[in-house]
Amino acid sequence: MNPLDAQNIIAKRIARELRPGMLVNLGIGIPTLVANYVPNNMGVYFQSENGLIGTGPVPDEGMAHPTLTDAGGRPVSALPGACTFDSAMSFGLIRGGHVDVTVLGGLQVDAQGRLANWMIPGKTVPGMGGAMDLVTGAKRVIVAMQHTAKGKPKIVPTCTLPLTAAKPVNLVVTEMAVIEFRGGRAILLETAPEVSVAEVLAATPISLEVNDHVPKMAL
Amino acid sequence: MNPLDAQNIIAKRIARELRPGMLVNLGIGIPTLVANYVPNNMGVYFQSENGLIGTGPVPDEGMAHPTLTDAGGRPVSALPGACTFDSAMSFGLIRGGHVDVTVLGGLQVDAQGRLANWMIPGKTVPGMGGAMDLVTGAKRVIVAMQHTAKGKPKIVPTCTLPLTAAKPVNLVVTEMAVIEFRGGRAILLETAPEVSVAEVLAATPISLEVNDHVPKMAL
Amino acid sequence: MQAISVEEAIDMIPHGASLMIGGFMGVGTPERLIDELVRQGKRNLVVIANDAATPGRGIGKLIAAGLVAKVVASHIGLNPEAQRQMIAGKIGVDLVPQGTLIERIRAGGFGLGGVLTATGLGTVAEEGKRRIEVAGKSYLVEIALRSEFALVHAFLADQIGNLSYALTARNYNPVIAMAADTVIATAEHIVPVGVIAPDHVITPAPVVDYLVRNT
Amino acid sequence: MQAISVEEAIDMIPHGASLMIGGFMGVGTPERLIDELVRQGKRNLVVIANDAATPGRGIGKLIAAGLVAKVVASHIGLNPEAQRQMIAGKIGVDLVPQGTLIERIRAGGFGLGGVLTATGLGTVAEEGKRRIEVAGKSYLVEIALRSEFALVHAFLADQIGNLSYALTARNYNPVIAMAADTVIATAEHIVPVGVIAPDHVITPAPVVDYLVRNT
Repeated sequence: MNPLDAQNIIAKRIARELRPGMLVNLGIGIPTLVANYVPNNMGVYFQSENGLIGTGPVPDEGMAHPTLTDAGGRPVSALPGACTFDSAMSFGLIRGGHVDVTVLGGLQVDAQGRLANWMIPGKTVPGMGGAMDLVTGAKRVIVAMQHTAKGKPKIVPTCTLPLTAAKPVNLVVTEMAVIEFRGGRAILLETAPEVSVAEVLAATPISLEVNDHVPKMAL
Repeated sequence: MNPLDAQNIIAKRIARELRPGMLVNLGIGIPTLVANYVPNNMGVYFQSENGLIGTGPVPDEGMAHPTLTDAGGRPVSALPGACTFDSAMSFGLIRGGHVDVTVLGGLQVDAQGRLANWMIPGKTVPGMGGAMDLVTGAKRVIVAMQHTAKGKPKIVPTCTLPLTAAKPVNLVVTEMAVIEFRGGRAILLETAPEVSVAEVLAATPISLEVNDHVPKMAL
Repeated sequence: MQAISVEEAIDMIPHGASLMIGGFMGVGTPERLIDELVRQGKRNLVVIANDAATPGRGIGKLIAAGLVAKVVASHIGLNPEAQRQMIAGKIGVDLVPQGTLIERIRAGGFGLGGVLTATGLGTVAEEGKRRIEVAGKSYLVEIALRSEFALVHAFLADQIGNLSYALTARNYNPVIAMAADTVIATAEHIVPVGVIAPDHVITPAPVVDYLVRNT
Repeated sequence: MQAISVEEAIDMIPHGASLMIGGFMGVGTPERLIDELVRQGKRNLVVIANDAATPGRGIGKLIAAGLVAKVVASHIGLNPEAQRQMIAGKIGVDLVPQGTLIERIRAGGFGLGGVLTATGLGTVAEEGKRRIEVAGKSYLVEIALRSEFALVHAFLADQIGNLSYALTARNYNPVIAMAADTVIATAEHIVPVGVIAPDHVITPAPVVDYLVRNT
């Protein structure tokens, strides 16, 4: 499957986890795509950790203001009902459990559901930014990542990369499967339409619980 | 001396400690009177701990709004350049050392300058309110109190009432004297115009340092 | 956010519930919610608030009606009825320094386990608390405080629940709105979405669970 | 508050000073102060900020000019020059989770010794830190952070130094304005006293030491 298709399957499936009234924080990369599959009128609030709830589309040429940007510093607009706040409040929302769902990219997830997504030692040291806060504080953490990288599994018995948090994530969505982590167990909830349970098991070198019937992802 | 005269001497003397640009918090009782001796155009900021800097006079009849009050819930107005904030910010200003001077009433002050001003056991339990925060956090703490109560000294070797803070206050101003506490020492800085050093010493049963020349309070 | 009537709002609150209530000497307190608590006779309440207000005002009404089992506050000195009930053993009172109280509530709402403060060191406020040294200075470990419900009063609410407050009626309101499982808000004025500028929203809509309809 | 020129403002800052600088990826950073730091060549600076911005923008200019000895930030990933200098050992980097960084700064400004947070537990961010149990849960003790100077950029300043911020350019600015010995502010617009409504002032005038004149 080409990577773009994979990313859109992941984003589309994660969008189905969101409900009206939820406060949602999307990380960079695949998570950003999730917003494309959430109708504007659905009543989901997106938080940008630089201090905004209610990010609107990129403004028309000549209509941007330098004081309204996304977390990467790129111009955005604000939807009606948007609000802005300082960084202490922004992370209060994240750490205080007010963010209902965060969707984050992943480098590795271990058998207990623990995420590594901020550092490849000896390669890049970008810093953890808000990732540790999001995984620790958000009510529900969903990892959006491709199932494998260069043919190697990203769901692994033990992370070789530094952890983002000791607290496990709730859900991992890849282009092959939806896997839930609950009470130390890893449960295969769904497979992608064209993917068999056997294929998922072969690409997932951890102990994965499989029910008698594993439904296909609804996309 | 009648109590009103005493209170006004204390307030007037304390007003001389204030400088333009200072952020000042006045407690209830005698401290409130200090504002009467500070010219409006002097540039002193008064903080009210319910969330206001820039308290103005009591509004004319029919001009008050129920959302603008002093810390006792009484209507006030706001001066040009006033600002309002929540209680976390209000106490951030107090505890973070942004309040340059606080003036508080006192029940007792001990030989080290430690204040008791919030509770008479078995009598009233009003609660400490913001007093513990003010004594602990403000840059400079001035106690405004009468020298004696019913003939008994209020500056005592050891407080019999519960302390407001372990941290000593900086200055005690009474209708008889100005006493500074510094590095565990108590120093008689000034006496009131009609009061002799001997009279102060007689009414102050702690070890008080007295310089060769003790000036009179300038009022 | 769900819009509900004041009766429905209070009907959700069980006897014995813990309530954070906005206001400072009654200024900024949601009086309609208080009145309805009294009307419905919700008993054994644990009230966390700055103060006990005065008789006949705000939390003072709950105390006068005998509905409060415990108050966590920084002072109750201007409410003689609260003092009488405390001395009679009818009401428990936890006195907390005001700055410590608001920081403990904020910690509860901001996901912190607590804060380190010098306020209260060497006083009765230190009793039962841990001391910790940081950079050679002593601090008390003051732990986070949360409640089941927050009763918040705003000046403006928009129709999706963004809140802004007026002047000194702000006080505890935006802080408690972060620190309760269920947040119920009333507002002087409910206005269309967009009327409150993004920079002037103090409590973001997603943290408000219920907005009480105006009548 | 004292009104001064940008040259006078930066002239106060010694080589080796610790600076908290507002901004998030350069948005809301006081660029005039940054440019003047570069012009006056203030060296060995310790910069505490959310991030290292990008080359040519905000803190990125200080790094490119080789003026920074150490950065305390939550990420430097979008500034390759910062990463190069770090790998070459020319610049020290303390990486702090973003929520922890802003709470540590807030604690410094609000008189707290620190806060208890679960962020970083069981990760490299725990190294060298104390763990404490509260109500059966583990937390890290994260200690307060202060600096000698805060460089703040506001949208509006009034003539006595009350500040308000615009949209996402607010970010760290009001928090660092509380946490430094000396606070230097610039503003897009300096307006008469009273133009900023009391409810819209975010940083009260008395905490601002210097307001830089506009030209």
